[in-house]
Amino acid sequence: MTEENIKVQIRNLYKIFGNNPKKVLPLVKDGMGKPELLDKHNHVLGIQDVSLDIPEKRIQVIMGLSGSGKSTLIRHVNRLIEPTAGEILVDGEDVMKMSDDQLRDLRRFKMSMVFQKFGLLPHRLVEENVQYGLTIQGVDESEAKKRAQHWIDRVGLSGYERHYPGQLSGGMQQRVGLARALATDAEILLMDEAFSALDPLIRFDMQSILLELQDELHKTIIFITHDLDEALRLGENIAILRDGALIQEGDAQEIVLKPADDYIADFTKDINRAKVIRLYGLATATPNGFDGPTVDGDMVLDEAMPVINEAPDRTVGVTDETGKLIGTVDLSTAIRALHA
Amino acid sequence: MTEENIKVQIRNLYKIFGNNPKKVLPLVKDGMGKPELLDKHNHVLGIQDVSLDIPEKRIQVIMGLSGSGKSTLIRHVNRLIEPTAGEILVDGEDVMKMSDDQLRDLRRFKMSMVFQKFGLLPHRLVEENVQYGLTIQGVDESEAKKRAQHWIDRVGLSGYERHYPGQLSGGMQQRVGLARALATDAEILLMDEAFSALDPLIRFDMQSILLELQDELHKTIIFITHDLDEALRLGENIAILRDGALIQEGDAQEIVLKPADDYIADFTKDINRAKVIRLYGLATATPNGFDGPTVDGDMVLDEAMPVINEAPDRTVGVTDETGKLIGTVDLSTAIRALHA
Amino acid sequence: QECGDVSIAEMDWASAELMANVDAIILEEGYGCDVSLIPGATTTTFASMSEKAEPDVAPELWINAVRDPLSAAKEEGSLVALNDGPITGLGEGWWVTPAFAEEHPELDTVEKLLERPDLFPYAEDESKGAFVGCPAGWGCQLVNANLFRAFDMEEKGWVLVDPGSAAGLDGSMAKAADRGEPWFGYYWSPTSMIGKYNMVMLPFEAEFAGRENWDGCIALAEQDCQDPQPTAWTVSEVETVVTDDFMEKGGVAADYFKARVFPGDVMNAMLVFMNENQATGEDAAFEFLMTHEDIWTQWVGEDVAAKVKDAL
Amino acid sequence: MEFLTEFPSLGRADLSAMRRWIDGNFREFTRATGEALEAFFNPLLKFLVWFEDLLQATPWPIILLVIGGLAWLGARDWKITIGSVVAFVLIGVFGMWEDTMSTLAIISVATILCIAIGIPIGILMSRSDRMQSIITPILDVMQTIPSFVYLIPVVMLLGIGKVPGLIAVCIYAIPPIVRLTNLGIRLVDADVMEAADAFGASPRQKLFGVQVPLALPNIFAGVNQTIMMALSMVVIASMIGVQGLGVPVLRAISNQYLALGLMNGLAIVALAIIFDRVSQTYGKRLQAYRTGRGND
Amino acid sequence: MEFLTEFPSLGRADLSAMRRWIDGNFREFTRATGEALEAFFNPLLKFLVWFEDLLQATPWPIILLVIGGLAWLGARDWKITIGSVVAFVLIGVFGMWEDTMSTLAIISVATILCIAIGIPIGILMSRSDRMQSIITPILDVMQTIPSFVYLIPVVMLLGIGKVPGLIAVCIYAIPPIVRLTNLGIRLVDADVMEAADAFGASPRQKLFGVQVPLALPNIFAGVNQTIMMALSMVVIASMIGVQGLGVPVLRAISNQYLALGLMNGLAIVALAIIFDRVSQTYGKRLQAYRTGRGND
Ligand SMILES: Nc1ncnc2c1ncn2[C@@H]1O[C@H](COP(=O)(O)OP(=O)(O)OP(=O)(O)O)[C@@H](O)[C@H]1O
Ligand SMILES: Nc1ncnc2c1ncn2[C@@H]1O[C@H](COP(=O)(O)OP(=O)(O)OP(=O)(O)O)[C@@H](O)[C@H]1O
Ligand SMILES: C[N+](C)(C)CC(=O)O
Ligand SMILES: [Mg+2]
Ligand SMILES: [Mg+2]
Repeated sequence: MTEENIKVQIRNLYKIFGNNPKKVLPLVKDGMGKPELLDKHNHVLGIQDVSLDIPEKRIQVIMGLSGSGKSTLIRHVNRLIEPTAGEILVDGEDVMKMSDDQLRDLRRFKMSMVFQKFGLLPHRLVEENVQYGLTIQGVDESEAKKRAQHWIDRVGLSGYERHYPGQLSGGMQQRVGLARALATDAEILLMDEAFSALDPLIRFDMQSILLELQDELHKTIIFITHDLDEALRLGENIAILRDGALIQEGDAQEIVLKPADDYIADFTKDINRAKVIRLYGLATATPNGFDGPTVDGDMVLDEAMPVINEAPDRTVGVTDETGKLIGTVDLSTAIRALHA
Repeated sequence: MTEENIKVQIRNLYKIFGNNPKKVLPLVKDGMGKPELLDKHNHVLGIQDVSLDIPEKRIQVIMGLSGSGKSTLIRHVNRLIEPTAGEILVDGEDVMKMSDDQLRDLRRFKMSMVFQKFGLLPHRLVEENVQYGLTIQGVDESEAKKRAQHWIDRVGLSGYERHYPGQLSGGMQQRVGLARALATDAEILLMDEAFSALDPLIRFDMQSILLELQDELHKTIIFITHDLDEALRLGENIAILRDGALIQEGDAQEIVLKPADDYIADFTKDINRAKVIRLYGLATATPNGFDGPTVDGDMVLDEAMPVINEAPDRTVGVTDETGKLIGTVDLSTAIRALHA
Repeated sequence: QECGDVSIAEMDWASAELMANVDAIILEEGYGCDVSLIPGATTTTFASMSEKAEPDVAPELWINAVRDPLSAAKEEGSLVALNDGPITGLGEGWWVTPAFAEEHPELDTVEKLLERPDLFPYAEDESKGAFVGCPAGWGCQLVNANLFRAFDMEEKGWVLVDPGSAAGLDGSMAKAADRGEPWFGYYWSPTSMIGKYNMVMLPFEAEFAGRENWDGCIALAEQDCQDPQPTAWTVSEVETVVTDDFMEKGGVAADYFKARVFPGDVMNAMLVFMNENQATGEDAAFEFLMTHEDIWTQWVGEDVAAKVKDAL
Repeated sequence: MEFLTEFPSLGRADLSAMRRWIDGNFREFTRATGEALEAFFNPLLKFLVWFEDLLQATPWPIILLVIGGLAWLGARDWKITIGSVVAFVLIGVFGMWEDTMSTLAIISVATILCIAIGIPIGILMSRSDRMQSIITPILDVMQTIPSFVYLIPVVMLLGIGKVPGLIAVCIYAIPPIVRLTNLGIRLVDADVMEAADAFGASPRQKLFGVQVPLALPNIFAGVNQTIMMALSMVVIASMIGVQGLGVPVLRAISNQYLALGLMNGLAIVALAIIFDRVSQTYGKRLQAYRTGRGND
Repeated sequence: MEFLTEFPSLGRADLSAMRRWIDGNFREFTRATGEALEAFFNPLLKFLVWFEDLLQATPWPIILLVIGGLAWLGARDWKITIGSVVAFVLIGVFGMWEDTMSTLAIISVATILCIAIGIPIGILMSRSDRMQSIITPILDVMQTIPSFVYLIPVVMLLGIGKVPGLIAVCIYAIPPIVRLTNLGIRLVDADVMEAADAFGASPRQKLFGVQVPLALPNIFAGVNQTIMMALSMVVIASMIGVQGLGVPVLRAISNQYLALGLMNGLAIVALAIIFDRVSQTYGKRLQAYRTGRGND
């Protein structure tokens, strides 16, 4: 992989909710944790010293327990929430130092957001909701209508253009919010549990949209999810929060195979390991070569199993990107890795 | 299994949203589908001729595409929505024919509900929200407080008793709704995507609560979810809706292995088959006996794989409940079944 | 001789306030009554008295507005007029501002002035002259409307402006007088306004054209007065009216009410005093009782006068 | 042409016969029922008189204390408490103490009465569209028919004095609280109502547990308007014999005493502002959740 | 004891000197600025006179047509349209056509003016708590200072007639729309506002795209109250020389003509109800989403 630009940079971010956050900030900096802060000082620790670099053109997944500060963190990126301390840089510019106008332009043209609670405009029709970001940008009406229609169709809401949000099911409302965010064609997408109300089929379809967007248009996407499979499918990089603090960051394989602590191990225990573990992680060196069938080391076990099963000796060779053999994997190794 | 009582019986239920549902009902009865009805008559088909018997003391899972009518269906059970046609019987009594008082008592003492959109009382503290059902029932204050506190602790919100819902994260709000529903100790629980905003750890814990409740207190639970794994863990019986109609009903294995149509096959394709497929479904008869290790046919592949892998010949015998051998399964068969 | 509770109407203009308060002090201190003052306007008070016999006394009732029902009530016996002239020197008529009178000394009668509507341009239609009449419902409203016709003022280019209320009438006059603008309209005395602004009353050239013309036409509603004749103003009438309840209770102070007459010049002086000091009726009543002993002691017996003097 | 510019109305004679007929009938009605009505309202009158006497007789330092105390109880805010006391001191210094006590007596009774009657009517009105369509025109009439018009029959029935004054004030001041209570309840979020329904809340439980608390912003806007309307009626009330700040205002008008009117008018305003601030701050305290201060 | 029951107020002489000083100053001010003010308001006067003349001169069938047309345009409801026309026919039949036209002229201008001025002020007020705390007391004064008090200076400045009448009406009728616009905007759901913010909506876009539309239920409650207040001022306006239905009402009061007062009062009520129903139904149409009728 090539050296990447950092798109969004979060530096030592703190957010404390309560009557006098500044007063308790030093305590938090001295290491007081969330439960103690709540108990003794009646302040809620939202974000605790989070630093995170989000590279351009990537999908950054954020996970964590309910209440661990994911929504709070993502809201800081477009400054819907003012931090108690810390910096957020977008394309190198400090969001906290922006004037109202700059901030508005940032939100209009550079970012768009899907809200956990949808945040639809109840008084506007579905099509008007989807056009909202475009209207704000000043895109002319017929163009906006066309682009909105495209996304309405794409999220599967054709026929409901002239319904009000209140007339839709939860998942349909969520898709309106999704279409609204996608319609603006912003570089950075902030998605707060954007698919949580969707069934597996539509969810898969929506994930595919994101992957396409990222692939073709190189969008930077910050994506909060609770669904491990979804995280694995989308997330090139996953960050895990607990009690407002960032406790591990890395790619899926790293997090599943080398959890930083028991919490994370627990967190990922239910994952379908067959879809995470890739062959190169399992390959054992074969000093004297191998002449059976070979497969790409990047393949996940889920796909590799039938191949291994059919291979002579139930053993396959594993190659790197360049096609060079790096070792072999046999069926027993594979099965043991799956059920570790 | 013994002959069971039917707790909730839904018979030929129709629900059409729009200005004049009665007028278009005959069209729907004559077979007009949802897209056509929307297109030509501007009415939304919510529920189309659904009949479903939900046995006592069971967890009935309802799944289906976003917008397929799950929430609409569950709302009919406690008559938050009036049907366009059809009957709903609870314990043999027709809900539609109940007087206001009867209906109130039904809702107070027999049922409680978790809403997809939470439906918390914004002006009441968390503890007051959790006590709400009890207050309505007239339970005295200290008792209500005690029971509420138990559930607050159980869903992991201790410390937030005196916060308002608006000060909590999405998942925390959802847990308040959950605690509120559980606190009333009703026989029937209606749960509309009750865990959708929760992370895997807490979700697992909440699922365990449900299973315990069902096990110990024999509650009847109607549970809407989009999460296949959750459905499999909880659902003794799964019903699948599409465009308002019930298209398949059965236990998990049935639905995964014998999908009624492509839609359902698609729907379940992403499932971790290792956790669904049980050995008895794969066993091939061995007329001349088998003397290797045997395992219970009820075991899912996920658990069986390491056993098979370690067994001599990578083949195990499969027994029924009584311990009688019903056949054998070898590793290749198992791997093929997983990756069909 | 028990007096008991007496309620006195305190109407909302200066002279009536003064009278009500003088009556109140004298009845309380002199006759040992338990007096309450009830604020009100002419007609609401009158209605309450005739229908509910509350309050007991209306010291200064201008009967123009309530002439018919009052005579009916008198016939029925429910109301009794104890004094048909508690103030002397009453005057009603048509007035102009002093600045105007100075500027146009030649227009010294109503008739002469009526030829010059152009001197009093009406704000809403400047081709017309404005004549400010009485607010709706006052007796003088009917009179002015009929005189307006009697003098053919419409043809002469006048508009009869309805000021709407006492406040409107006073305000329009005060504004004009303050700014030295021309103003032509109805007013009456004794009032502080007249003295304060030195308003000039214009005499009519026409003679008083007889009671029949006045009572049978000019004082009636427009539709009941087919053929009004030009005429000078009649004498104005004010009465002190009490309820028959009050009389039955003994009417202890009936003699006092019968005797009580405020000379016009004294009343005027009192009104000027009130105006200058923005004094309340109560303030003015004490002032009157202290400075005009010669007048009020004649209204009551010596013993009563002594008691009142003691209380001052 | 005449026909077109002049509306072809009933003949003058017909109209006046009709009017006389109505007036005559009403007069008879008055004579027939007046006393019964007066007897009915007598306890109210006694109470009003007693209350006014009480305020008048109580030494002013005690009144100041009570006012400060009430303001504090309602608002729990030092600024408002001190402001109220200072306002009363100024009223006293400028010689309007007595009139103010009279006005305070009748207006506080009227406001409390209006709110106590108005909120239930508003609730009733929110119950069904039918109720709303019955009550709305009545409110329209109450608010727009000129007070002077109903003063006539009220005075004919009850004479002049405190009771008819109170009635006149209430007729005018009740509608806003009724309307805004109704609106507030109707605006309550359907999702929350659905949850209450699902738990089997009775209409009463829904009302007091959910609808009224969530309608509070609107209900308190109604309280504000009712206070304003009640105080704007002080002068009208004094036209039918109610003592208080309205009397000097009327005197000021008829004599063109600008300053006198202004001072007494401002005393009325001061009462309005005190009533309003105390009630609004109380309302804010009831709505703690809107500022998110739950954790204390 | 005296000291305790009687508030130690300023001496009689001091008070009266103060009053005289105020009056004197105001009189001077009047003299200095009165004419300029009159000139300033002259175009408004001309317009009001022209409009009234227009209404008076237009043949009544045309007026009925126009009223029916406007009602239809606003409400799109046959019942309301026919009701309005019938009400006007009745008004004509009972001989109140001319007065009604005069009242209609001034009140419709006043209402439109109040709404047009009031909504922006309400919006301004919702922008910051500071603004709110500045504007609220002004509104309190406007609503509670008795009209009679400001009639004096207004008449002294502008004389009697339509312009001071219009000003008096507006002073009284503006506050409700201002207050309820402010309240409505403040009650808009924070989640929706956050979404608008997240898309970079400018304050203007938020205002017209989100806040005002979602505040409509409250804004229209304000419009309703403003209409009611404006029409309740018809009589007061006629006290300073505004022609119309208030004049016969005043006459009725002073003569205790119950029926006359009642009829004219009811004509005022009819105007109020027509104004109100048309505007409210228009408001309902703007809020289609609340009844969920999006799909037509
Ligand atoms: N109040 C309403 N008015 C009109 N249409 C409605 C209304 N409520 C639901 N619908 C329609 O009924 C259909 C079923 O909605 P429902 O909420 O039951 O879906 P769901 O299965 O719960 O979906 P989800 O998984 O997205 O929550 C949808 O097409 C929706 O548009
Ligand atoms: N407005 C607020 N006032 C007070 N506390 C708040 C507020 N918003 C969030 N919090 C607190 O901040 C913490 C983090 O909340 P946040 O919404 O970021 O969680 P989350 O990770 O998004 O959780 P979920 O997965 O449940 O959505 C929670 O403990 C919550 O109680
Ligand atoms: C002349 N006054 C105005 C005093 C009384 C009236 O005419 O009714
Ligand atoms: Mg969140
Ligand atoms: Mg749903």
